[in-house]
Amino acid sequence: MTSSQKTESFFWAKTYVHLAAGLVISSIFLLLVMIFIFAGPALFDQGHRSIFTWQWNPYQGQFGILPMLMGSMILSVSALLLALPLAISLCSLLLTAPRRLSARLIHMVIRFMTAIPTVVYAFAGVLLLTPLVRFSFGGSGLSWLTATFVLVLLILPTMVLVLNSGLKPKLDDLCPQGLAMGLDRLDLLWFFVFPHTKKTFLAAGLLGFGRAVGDTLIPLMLAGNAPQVPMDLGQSLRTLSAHMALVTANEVGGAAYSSLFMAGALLLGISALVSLISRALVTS
Amino acid sequence: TTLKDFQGQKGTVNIAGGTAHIPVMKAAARSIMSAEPDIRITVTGGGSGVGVQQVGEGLVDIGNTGRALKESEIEKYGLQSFPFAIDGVAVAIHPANPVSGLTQEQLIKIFTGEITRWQDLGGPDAPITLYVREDGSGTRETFEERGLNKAVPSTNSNVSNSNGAMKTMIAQDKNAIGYVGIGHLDSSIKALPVDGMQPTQENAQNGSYIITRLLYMNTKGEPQGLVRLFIDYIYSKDGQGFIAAAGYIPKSKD
Amino acid sequence: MDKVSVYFFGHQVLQEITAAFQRHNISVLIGRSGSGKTTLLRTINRLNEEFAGCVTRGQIFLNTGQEHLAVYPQDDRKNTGIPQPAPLKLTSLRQRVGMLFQTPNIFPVSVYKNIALPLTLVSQAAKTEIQERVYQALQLVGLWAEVRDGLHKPAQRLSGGQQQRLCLARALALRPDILLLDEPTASLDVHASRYIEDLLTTLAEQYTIVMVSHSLTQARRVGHTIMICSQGRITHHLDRDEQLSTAELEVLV
Amino acid sequence: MDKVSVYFFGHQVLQEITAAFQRHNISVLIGRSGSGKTTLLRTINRLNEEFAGCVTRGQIFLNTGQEHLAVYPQDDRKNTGIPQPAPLKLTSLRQRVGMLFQTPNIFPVSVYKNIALPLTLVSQAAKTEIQERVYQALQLVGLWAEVRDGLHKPAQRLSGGQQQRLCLARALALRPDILLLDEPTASLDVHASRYIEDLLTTLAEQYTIVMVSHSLTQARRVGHTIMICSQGRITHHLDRDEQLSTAELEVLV
Amino acid sequence: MKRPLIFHVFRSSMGLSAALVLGCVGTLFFFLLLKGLPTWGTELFFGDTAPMDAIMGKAPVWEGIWPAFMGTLCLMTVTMGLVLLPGIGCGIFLAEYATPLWKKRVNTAIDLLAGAPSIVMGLFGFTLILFLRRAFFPEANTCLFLAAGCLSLLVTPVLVVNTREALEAVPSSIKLAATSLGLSKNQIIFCLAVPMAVRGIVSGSILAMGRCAEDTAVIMLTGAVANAGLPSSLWAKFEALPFTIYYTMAHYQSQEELNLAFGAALLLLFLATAMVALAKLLEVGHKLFWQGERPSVLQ
Ligand SMILES: Nc1ncnc2c1ncn2[C@@H]1O[C@H](COP(=O)(O)OP(=O)(O)OP(=O)(O)O)[C@@H](O)[C@H]1O
Ligand SMILES: Nc1ncnc2c1ncn2[C@@H]1O[C@H](COP(=O)(O)OP(=O)(O)OP(=O)(O)O)[C@@H](O)[C@H]1O
Ligand SMILES: [Mg+2]
Ligand SMILES: [Mg+2]
Ligand SMILES: O=P([O-])([O-])[O-]
Repeated sequence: MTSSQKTESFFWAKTYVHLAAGLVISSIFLLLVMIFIFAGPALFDQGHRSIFTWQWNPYQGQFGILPMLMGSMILSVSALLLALPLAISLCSLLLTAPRRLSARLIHMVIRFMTAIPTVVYAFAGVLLLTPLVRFSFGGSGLSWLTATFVLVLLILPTMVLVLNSGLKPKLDDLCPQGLAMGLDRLDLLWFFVFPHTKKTFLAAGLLGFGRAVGDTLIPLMLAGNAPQVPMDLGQSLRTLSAHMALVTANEVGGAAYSSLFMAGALLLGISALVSLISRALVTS
Repeated sequence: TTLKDFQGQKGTVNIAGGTAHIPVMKAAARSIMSAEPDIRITVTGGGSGVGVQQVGEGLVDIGNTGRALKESEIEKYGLQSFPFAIDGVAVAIHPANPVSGLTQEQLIKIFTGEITRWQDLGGPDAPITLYVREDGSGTRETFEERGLNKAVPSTNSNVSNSNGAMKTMIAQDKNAIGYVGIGHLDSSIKALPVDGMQPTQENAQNGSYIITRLLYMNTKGEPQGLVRLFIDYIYSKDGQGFIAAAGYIPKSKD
Repeated sequence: MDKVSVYFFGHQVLQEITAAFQRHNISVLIGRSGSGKTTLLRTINRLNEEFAGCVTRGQIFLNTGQEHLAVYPQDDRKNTGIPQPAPLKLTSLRQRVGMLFQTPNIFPVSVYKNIALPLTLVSQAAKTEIQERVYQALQLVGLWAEVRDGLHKPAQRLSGGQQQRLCLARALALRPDILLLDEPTASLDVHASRYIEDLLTTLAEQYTIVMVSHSLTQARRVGHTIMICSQGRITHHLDRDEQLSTAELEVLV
Repeated sequence: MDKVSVYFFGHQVLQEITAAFQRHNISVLIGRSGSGKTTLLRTINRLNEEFAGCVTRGQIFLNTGQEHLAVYPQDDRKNTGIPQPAPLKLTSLRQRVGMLFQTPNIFPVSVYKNIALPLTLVSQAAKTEIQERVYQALQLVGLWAEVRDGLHKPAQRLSGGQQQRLCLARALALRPDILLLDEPTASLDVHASRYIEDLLTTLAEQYTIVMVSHSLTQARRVGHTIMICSQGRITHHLDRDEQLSTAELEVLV
Repeated sequence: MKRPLIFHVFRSSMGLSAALVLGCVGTLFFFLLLKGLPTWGTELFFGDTAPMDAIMGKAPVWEGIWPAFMGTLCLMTVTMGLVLLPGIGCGIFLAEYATPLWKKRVNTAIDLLAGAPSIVMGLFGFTLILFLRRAFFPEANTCLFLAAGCLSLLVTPVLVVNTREALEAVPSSIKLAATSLGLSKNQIIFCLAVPMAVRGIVSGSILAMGRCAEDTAVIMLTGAVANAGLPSSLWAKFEALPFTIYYTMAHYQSQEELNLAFGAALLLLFLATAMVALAKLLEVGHKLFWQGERPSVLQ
């Protein structure tokens, strides 16, 4: 093989890499453009003004998706509020007892949890959790509460892993010296690591929120899907994602159909915002 | 039409839509595909709305609806309807619930959220949980049109997206009230007479039970080839057997 | 120190080392890389246990002047009937044994807090007393003049040499009995090393110091005793009066 | 080397250094940390350019005996009309100038491939010739006896000293004209350093060697010329016959 | 020992939350195992069709999850076929060729894509097909290929990020050493860096496959149906395990049908777990091989 031949083969390799990048970028671009083009009519068409209202009742010509937006927000926020402290204390356990069997077991379980498909969570939730919630709180069992619980399980492993990878290097840095002074790992974590890793917490939180807001099957199968703003944890709610799964059942082009795209665009907007903020946080 | 007519045929028929139709469609597909392995028939649900939308857009060959097509839908897509069975929509509650009948007025008040407790209806001291079907469902449209006289149900109701899901939820929830196609009734739920009308297929057929609807297959334009054969097969003797087995009353082709 | 062996993942790193470090003396460990010097230091404050796959055998006793204490809990299986001193609690052991690492390892807080925070956590001292002890420690290591204006600035802004001294001050503020120093001058230039060496010579009057060094000349300058490690054993043990020239030491190593 | 200045992010690290390194000589650079020794070495094979924010001014010429070559492309703006030698292509420059880093920097492949892989990629040599050259290089650095049985085992299993010599062998296999060594013995113990020092003295007969050292005694032992760097300048330039004692050097540094 | 009360509360909450999570996941797992395992058998997979006939595709399977299983496998294969080359290529581009500006742009785009909910991706596929039908190909329909295409968009970030990280983990000192030997940039990338990163890339691909296997929302809108038999072509509708679970849950009429969902859920769980375990194993092997480290298999 001569030198020029070698350069030639690398030329192709290099071209391939650039083509691949181009392909990926253009498909992302296409995706964004298409969603927003189809959401456009919903935004600008006078006839579809009612999309940003609080009533969803297609038979009455009411196509408000604000209850779904609310539903998405309160469901993800409540899941997050529950998951974050759990994630922090689980992660602390992993970090402070790194060689204890229990910690290893938990680490393994967390890994395993990342592999559980959301549809399996939802399936088991319907069969296990709904009767329990119905029994203790009354109602249908399909509610804000039920969906929140299962969502917590869904987003927990990601959050723990993000926290772990963010906090571990910092703790490891402090460990030998800190331990040599007679402090234990939790002291180090609490007094020296936590005060300096607000960004890691925020990043983990945002990531969890993003996953919670985007998930479809769990709210669809567990939240009851009533297009209302729930007044208590036992009531049913509908998220944007579940709304999208339910409303594909409409003729193409109608107001309900464009509300579908509006919901898609909103979801995409929320998740874009979340990922941009967390990116800005991580890089700054 | 019999299975013989499918001999030597090959190709695909895609079917989607109303969930009440699924048992019939599956049974027909199964019998055809077992006889002729070269034919593929795919069946899925989604609800009547999906049926209209997908057949209209040409994504499936047959779109099922549990309600008559709207004028606008026929116009927009040029659809053709083939009603093949009669089904009633029955109000259903948990079998342990002692309530044994409702008036239509009560029914409307329940679903619009005016009556919220079972004791107002002579039942136990418990709140009522409402279950409805998703928008676009034929069952829902029939029920609201005939059963509720077009009253708008409360937004507070849980939404299930198939007849099966509805049945499961009611069977599990002591305080539930909802509605399913009569074909889906079994011992796990209790059907309630409305204004004294007993929800049975016979009454639906003879008109003494008024919350009824037809089950339709819809095609875009005149059906051709394999699709035509399939529709004819549903109307055939075999097809009528499947319809009856699913709990509906077969309706002959007019 | 009595027949101390350390294993990492079954590989024996220290081979039944028996040695005594004199009180108020500087003992310098020298030896080739990987001979187990750092590991030996870490047996004294049981820091090896924080690493995966480590097993320690043997016993170490501390003589603080008033007390006679065992570092490792008694091994019940080998109970010989001879009364052994009560073992120390892990955290209080580590408070009595200060350790300085090869690379300065400051906490990402202010200069003041670097010393004060561990002090608050491990001692019952009142706030004013803590402040007192922080200032004392800083003066002792000669850092006071340099940081007095920046006491509440992040400690990361200090230079390498200053950080190393800050770590020393932090260890001293806890009033340990023993100081373990692992190559305290390895990352410093000639002038900074000299300063630390002089400091150590002063400190030796109050503390028992065990240090690791790679520099033979340094070992000769500061060590009261020089111990030469090789493959997990202490092969030679030289007191100040029998010390050899650098070249002779080199041969031994 | 002619008025070479290097800037990192606008900060001038080398200040118009002008120097000559004699052929077949060992020139040793000493100086305090951060004085720019490593940077100076890297100007010779233009490796500074691989770092972000680096700007280099000035020109370096190589005299290989047969040719007179410019390291940096001619600066058009300052074209003085004086004919300058043609600049070298970047990759072939680097093939002519071998560099050894402070820490051994082996590829995570087998011992054999560590040397053979770069050789295949940069030369047109046939397979047998490559094998030949790998063996030669290993023999030259005295590694042959130690690795002959493990030629195809991962190179990470070698000890630090062996890895350092493997890197040297890898550089030598490419037959460079100049060898740049950045503290080649910093991470090695006394014996391994000695071996490398002897090796360098032998190699000096064929190669032009520029090395950085932190050890003044080492500089005195192997250097034909000693240059003292301080704050981006070469402040002193001592030939072997005018060399000073270690203590005097220490003062200068 | 002065520590605020909240510190002590936190200390005791750690064990509690661990117990809670372990309890939940344990219950879920054993519930599925308990209900799912007894259903396993030829009956579950093939219904009343003869297994051999079903496997050979001679006879359609009705009450079994075999077609759904095959559908999921096909979906994974096609998706990986579509996404592997562009995804890995884009990862290499990001790690090695992109200028800082492009790096920032592309990373942002990848982040956006990673955040996009899968239902939105499904909607995209659905709209795309409607658009194609109207504008170019009247015959286009939702199908295996479309679902695979949308899924590949969904998993692209996983692949790109893993490739990028595997390459960035190649120590810069090694690249510098290679540079000093006179190797060109392309030579360093393709002869040194990529081979070093290959296991990281492979484990990223396996994780991506796991995501393909589990996603429901995308395929729901792009061609998965309840009854289709074995996947017949790229352009036909298909069955898939996650959709089967969802669909059965919504439509089951009898305990037998629900058992189908249990069996499918368990199978899917095993499949996804196997993917993660495999990726972890490769990662460990990778570290052992290249860095000589000894990471804990459990972590
Ligand atoms: N945490 C650990 N896990 C596994 N092996 C270890 C660990 N720490 C040390 N070792 C092994 O123990 C041996 C002695 O290591 P140690 O750090 O005590 O050497 P040292 O004398 O301090 O060397 P140096 O002069 O390079 O610091 C080495 O072979 C090392 O590989
Ligand atoms: N890649 C870089 N980017 C920015 N600044 C650099 C870079 N490399 C070196 N410098 C700066 O250039 C100066 C000289 O560094 P250099 O590495 O040449 O020092 P040195 O003499 O080799 O020191 P040492 O003995 O510690 O190796 C230092 O102040 C350093 O901060
Ligand atoms: Mg050491
Ligand atoms: Mg340097
Ligand atoms: O039959 P439906 O699913 O449309 O009610």
